[in-house]
Amino acid sequence: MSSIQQQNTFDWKKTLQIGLIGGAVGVLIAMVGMVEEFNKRDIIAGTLTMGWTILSLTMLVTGLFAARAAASNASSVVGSIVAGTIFGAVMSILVWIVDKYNIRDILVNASPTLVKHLTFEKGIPNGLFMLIGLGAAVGGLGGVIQILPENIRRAISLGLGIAALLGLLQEIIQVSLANFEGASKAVEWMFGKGTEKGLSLAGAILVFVVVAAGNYLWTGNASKISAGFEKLPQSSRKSFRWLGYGLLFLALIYLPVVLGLYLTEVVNVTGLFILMGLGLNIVVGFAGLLDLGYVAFYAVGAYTVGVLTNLSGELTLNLGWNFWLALPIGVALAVLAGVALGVPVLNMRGDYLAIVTLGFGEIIRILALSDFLKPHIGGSQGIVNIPPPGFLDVIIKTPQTLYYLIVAGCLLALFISSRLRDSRLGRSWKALREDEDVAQAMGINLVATKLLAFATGAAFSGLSGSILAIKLGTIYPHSFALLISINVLALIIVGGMGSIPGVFVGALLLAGMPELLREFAEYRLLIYGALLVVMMQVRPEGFWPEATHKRELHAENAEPQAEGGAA
Amino acid sequence: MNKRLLALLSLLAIASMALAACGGGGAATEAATEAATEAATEAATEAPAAGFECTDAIGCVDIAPGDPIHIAYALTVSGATASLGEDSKGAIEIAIADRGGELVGHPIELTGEDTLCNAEGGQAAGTKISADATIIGVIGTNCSSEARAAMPLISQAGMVMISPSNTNPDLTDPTHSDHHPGYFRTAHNDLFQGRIAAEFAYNELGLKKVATIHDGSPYAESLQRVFAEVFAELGGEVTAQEAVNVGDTDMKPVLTSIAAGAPELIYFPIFEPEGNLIAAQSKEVAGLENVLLMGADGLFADTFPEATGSAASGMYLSGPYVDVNNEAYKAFLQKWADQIGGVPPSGFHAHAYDATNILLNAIEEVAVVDADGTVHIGRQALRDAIYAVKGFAGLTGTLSCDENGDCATGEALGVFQLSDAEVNGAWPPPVLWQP
Amino acid sequence: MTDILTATGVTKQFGGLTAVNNLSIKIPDQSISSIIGPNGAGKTTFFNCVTGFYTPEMGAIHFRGNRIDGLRSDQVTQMGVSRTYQNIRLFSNLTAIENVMVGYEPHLKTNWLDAVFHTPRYHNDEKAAHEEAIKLIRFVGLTGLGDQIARNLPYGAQRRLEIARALASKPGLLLLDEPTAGMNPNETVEMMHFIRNLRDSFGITIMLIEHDMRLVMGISEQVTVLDFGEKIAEGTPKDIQSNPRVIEAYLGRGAATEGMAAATGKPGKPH
Amino acid sequence: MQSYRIKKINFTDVFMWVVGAALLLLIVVGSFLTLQEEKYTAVQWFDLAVFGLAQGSVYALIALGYTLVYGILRMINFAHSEIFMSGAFIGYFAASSMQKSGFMQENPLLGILITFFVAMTTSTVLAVLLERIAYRPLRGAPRLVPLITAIGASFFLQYVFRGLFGTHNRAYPEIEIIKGTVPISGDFQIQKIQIVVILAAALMMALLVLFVQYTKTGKAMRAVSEDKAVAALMGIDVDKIIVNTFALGAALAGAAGVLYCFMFRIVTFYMGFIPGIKAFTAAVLGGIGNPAGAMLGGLFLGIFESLGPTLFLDGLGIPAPYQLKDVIAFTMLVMVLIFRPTGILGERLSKTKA
Repeated sequence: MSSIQQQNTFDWKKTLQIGLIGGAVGVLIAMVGMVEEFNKRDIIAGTLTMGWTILSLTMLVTGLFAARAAASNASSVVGSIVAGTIFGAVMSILVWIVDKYNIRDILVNASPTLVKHLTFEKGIPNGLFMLIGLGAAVGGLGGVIQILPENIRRAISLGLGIAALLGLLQEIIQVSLANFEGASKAVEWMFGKGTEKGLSLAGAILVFVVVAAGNYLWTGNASKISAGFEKLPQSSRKSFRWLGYGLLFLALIYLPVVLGLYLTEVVNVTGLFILMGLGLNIVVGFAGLLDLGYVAFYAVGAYTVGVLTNLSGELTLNLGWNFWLALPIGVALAVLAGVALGVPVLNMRGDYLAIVTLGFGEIIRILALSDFLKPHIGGSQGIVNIPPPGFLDVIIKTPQTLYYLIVAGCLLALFISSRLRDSRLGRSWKALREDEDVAQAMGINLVATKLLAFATGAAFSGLSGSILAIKLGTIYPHSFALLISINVLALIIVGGMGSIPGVFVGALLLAGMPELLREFAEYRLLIYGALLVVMMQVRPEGFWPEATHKRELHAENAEPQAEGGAA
Repeated sequence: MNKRLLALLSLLAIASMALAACGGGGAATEAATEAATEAATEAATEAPAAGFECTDAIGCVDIAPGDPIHIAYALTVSGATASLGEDSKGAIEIAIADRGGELVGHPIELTGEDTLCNAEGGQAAGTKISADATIIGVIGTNCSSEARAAMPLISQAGMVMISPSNTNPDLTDPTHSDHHPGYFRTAHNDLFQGRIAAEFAYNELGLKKVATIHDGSPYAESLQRVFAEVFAELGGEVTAQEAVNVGDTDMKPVLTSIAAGAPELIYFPIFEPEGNLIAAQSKEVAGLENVLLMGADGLFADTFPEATGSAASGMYLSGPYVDVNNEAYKAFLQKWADQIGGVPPSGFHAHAYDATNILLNAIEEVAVVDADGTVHIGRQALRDAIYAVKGFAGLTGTLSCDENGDCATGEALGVFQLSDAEVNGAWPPPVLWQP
Repeated sequence: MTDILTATGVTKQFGGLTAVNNLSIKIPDQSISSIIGPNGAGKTTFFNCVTGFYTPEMGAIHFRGNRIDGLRSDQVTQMGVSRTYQNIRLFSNLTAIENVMVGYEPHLKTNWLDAVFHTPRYHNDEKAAHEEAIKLIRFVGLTGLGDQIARNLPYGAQRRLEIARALASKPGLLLLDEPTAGMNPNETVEMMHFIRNLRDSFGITIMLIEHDMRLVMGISEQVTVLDFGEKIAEGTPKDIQSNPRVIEAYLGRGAATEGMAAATGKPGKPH
Repeated sequence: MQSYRIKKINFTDVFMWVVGAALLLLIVVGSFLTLQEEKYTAVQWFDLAVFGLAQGSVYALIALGYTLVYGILRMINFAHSEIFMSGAFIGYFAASSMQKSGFMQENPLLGILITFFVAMTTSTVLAVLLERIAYRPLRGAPRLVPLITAIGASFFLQYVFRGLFGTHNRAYPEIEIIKGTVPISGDFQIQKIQIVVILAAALMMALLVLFVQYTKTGKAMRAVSEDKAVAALMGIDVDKIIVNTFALGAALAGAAGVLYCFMFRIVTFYMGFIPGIKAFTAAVLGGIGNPAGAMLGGLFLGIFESLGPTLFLDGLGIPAPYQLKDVIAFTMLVMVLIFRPTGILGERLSKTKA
């Protein structure tokens, strides 16, 4: 094959390679049990399960890559179909092997159920042909999507994404909309009936069409709309902004009423992670100090409140303090712990810092668990009977009441961290992150700057832990495992290191979603791990990257803006 | 400035309109919380059918014709402790199937929450369950930490919960804050198991010196504590109460330090794989060559003797015991094999089966059926009915619930001894002693 | 004329290697002086000793009469010494303005509470830092590039931004480490004028390490030559050009590429 | 010029010295009290020390992998613990199938060697794949980026193994020839397996030293760790050397996995985590980037962990001292890093990067 020909057609070797890699990923997804497990959930009732959604998505991406490797549009589609077929073939070989030989002793998920799932319950070989055909079709679809213009492609992927998300969260949406009489009919039409889960087929198509069309039209006109907004005089723009804040505020207040008991609980869990995320964002995102033992401060906050307020009568200290008295002490001790950790690691760089902070987190957890401190902080039996606090006449115990406490905490942390970000301290942290030596040579006092980062981060975490103590009513050392640190780290990385809105995005994705999909908890860390690796390669700045401040051209705005913030 | 003022005013206007829409009066927050907290009770007491007046102190559940009787499970069905949850869940399903899936003319609906064997999971599951006012009763939880976080919510919602495997003494201790009305268990309290293990060691084996090891789990820590207290009470000596961490593999240092006290038996009511490592390495430590080993139900699994090897031979295990010659139990195992396949993966299925039957019986007992088939169940009445259970003949023996919620008597416990047969794959081991 | 910086007998060793050996230098106030020497002569090491990156084993460094060797680099900067780097070390993910504002750090008093509660001190500090940054950005000719992320700026602009950042601390002494490295002859000439303008506008003392002899000879009032960590010559550019030891140091080892003979217009070594 | 140099001593230094001194005092007092009690016999101390030595040898082997990669890439390969686990895991399948077929009983030596071979191959392949897929595209990225990738890869691998092979414990077969003890004198005796582990680890470390010192690849590795750019100019294929380094470290980790499982027998998907952290601690203790330091750090940590809780804490009357084993290990790490930031033997490449 001459090189000229090669330009016109596609690269066989590359296509084969992509198909094989895609197939291997598919096999891995099947063999770790994700297909079987995720098939318990429907995205579109009776039509498409979640397991198949994941597999199809892999096929689609395989097709996309294959199409990208090809030169012309026609060869893109052919290439993607070929790659998809190879994908299907690899999966078929797997199915065939699993069916023929019993390898369950080694690979626990190589079960007859898996074969049944992957062959559409049509048996071998009919099911295998269907599998290969599906691979070709979905791969080809990927190729077609790849050659579409950018804006259509984006509209389609957004439509598919939103439809999948709605299908996934069907139960929750249905439960929360059940409170509204009028909505129930529409809900019934949109979603599966009775015990069915997921969207109805018609509902899925509707969601897809509306979202895709909406996005297409919006991207066409967004610039006009925002330009129109820019044209408005300064003062009315400001009015709009205030109106926005006002609406947001109202939404925050009424959220628990709309969401109901369970979803409020999910929001609360997310809120605790947002609090920790905002803190760790200061340490890792702003100051660039990789802290893997962040959970320690969460533990200090929780244990302080637990020890000071509990009424169990089993510990040496039996104070039974009011929560509102214990809370500041919890935060203060967390800050102290932050400084105590900060001092020894002042001179350590990234890698050493990571291992020492990890060790610090483990030390705190082991001490909490130990028989040595059991008389004082409960050891493995934890601290029980932490009474709920009261605020005015309300006892803060139900998810709805806790919600306001957590929102207040989050708003406080949000306020503090955005104020700090835009100050001398924020600049110093970022300078530290970029180049520690030069930052010091610019006159930045490293000791103070680093300790302030640790202390502020620890304060937020301590606050989060203090709230956790009254939320659970009992605290166990097991709640403060390393995994919490990793979870918080993952969420700020996925959201965007150093980005405050990113913390919210990350927490919704990595704390809220998993809480809603608790039945798949087994795969949580697998997905986190893959997400971290992929993010670092594809989008190291996160989903909502840190914004840069325009300060020169908008110099005249800078002053009033600062004033507005103070109001 | 004028414009900003305008914006603020309009904001205020919107806020007040919203407040008015919500029924006005009081702060927004107050309205919000009230509305939400009352949602549960409201739904429960909503629109009683003609002819029935709910007089129950904490509300009634009304089931219209065709609607299901809704019960829930809160079990740890995923993760490292999944076998415990699956074990209970299977038994619940069998108990429901035994009644043809129906009760007082209504289908039984079972929904479930995964509790992950930690307090956070327990709280999330408890919240989700307590938010659903159609739920009458709950079977769960598996781990005691889950119950501590879930029970306040479930009790508050007026439901009952029967646990097949919570063993922590606090949960049924009326003086303890973790004791809530509406909580029952068919599992034996740790006080029973720790006691029989200690009695077995002191009275049956005639030992005078023992040591214990726990792994930092609340379960093991509490069990070894009871064991040590009872053993000392009986007149024996506890030479050491040591602890290891989950994930440790090197048990020799801790065993060497235990060897210094020269105990005759080591009691380690922990889990795999730390239990395997302790058993295996104990034989290699100078001074412990002939020490007796004793574990508890955490190690009562067919994988344990195989993975431990020859060191497991001769080891004692305390655990839930159901006589395999018991006809009812045989029938149960047969149903398991037919409906679920294989054998139950853990030791608390019989407890879960009994728990479900107690719940279903009580529902049947208190249900008020209208002419049109609508069923009303008083929540307090249901609780009272379960507190009043006496002499219930279950798989785990004759159960009677006391006023604190303890339904098990401790008679369904036994001490087993492993031999070379178990090391080579036989399971379960024969029971050696029963209190 | 008073001396703003005096180094006496400064010695810095790395293991067995003596990077700077018994070096004594006096820098007159508001002068422009250069340190030259072959690669590895200890020029940057000396800068590092002055700015607090290294602590010399022996000797003393005084700045405006205060002893500064052994201080941390931030303390040295607080006292009024500022520097740039041989291989540009900007805060590459911050904007140009933010880079300069970080340089203004020694003059800021805002603490944690000020920042959170936006006290008057915060407003004053921010305003001053911002104004200073805008002023310096304009001074170094980067008007309109202030909101660019530093790493996206062109090479020459990065060099000038680094100088602006160093100036933001309002130093009495500015150390420039190879300011023209990687520049073409035109840019080098521009830089020469710029450095002179800098001294005249701000009235500061400037000390530079340079390889480009045309720049060194054209701008310096005093030149110090180092070789193997030792001072081998000092004086006006004219003295230096005719000093036999200097010629030997450069030519004697065949380092013709950096030789004095090439002083007539060789661009600095490529970066 | 009679002014004095302003001293750098400040509050934080003083604080750290005080903490260090207090801990040292605690250790001395604790040890003194424990020894005075005479609760433990000489034989028991000896057993603890030998056991620590065996454990430490395994740490040292794993630590070498961290140190080699760090020496070249200045990056902590957090996923190294999973490389170790993968070797042990796949080695299990080889060993247990040989046991089932009776091969292991007939040719125990060959069986053990095959187990080693399978484990080391698995680890090597996995490490090379990891380098190719996850790390290579990140050359030149900011330092946090590869570090976070490594943490992600570690969790990903751990849970992939969990998904593939399940959560239950699997046990290596008991091999007769390495069971039992060897008498030394009197009551003193050593487990055969401990001798095997210590000797095998020593042998492999010796081979590594010879490899790095005398082979062409080894020399190239040293050159790359000194200066990548210069090494590339000298015609060394840096990418290839990096792959080789990963492979070498992984092979050692795979071998360590098998040795570890000969000692403890249980294989789980999370078994890599704790030894991984400990080995990393050992590498830092000895001075990361310095192979001799990694070995020393590993042995030191092993013995410290084994003797420490009893020696230091028992006498102080602290209940269940072994629960606090990791607290001792991490505290020691922090102390060493504070007072000797480059480890006991020092980072081999302590070029200051100012």
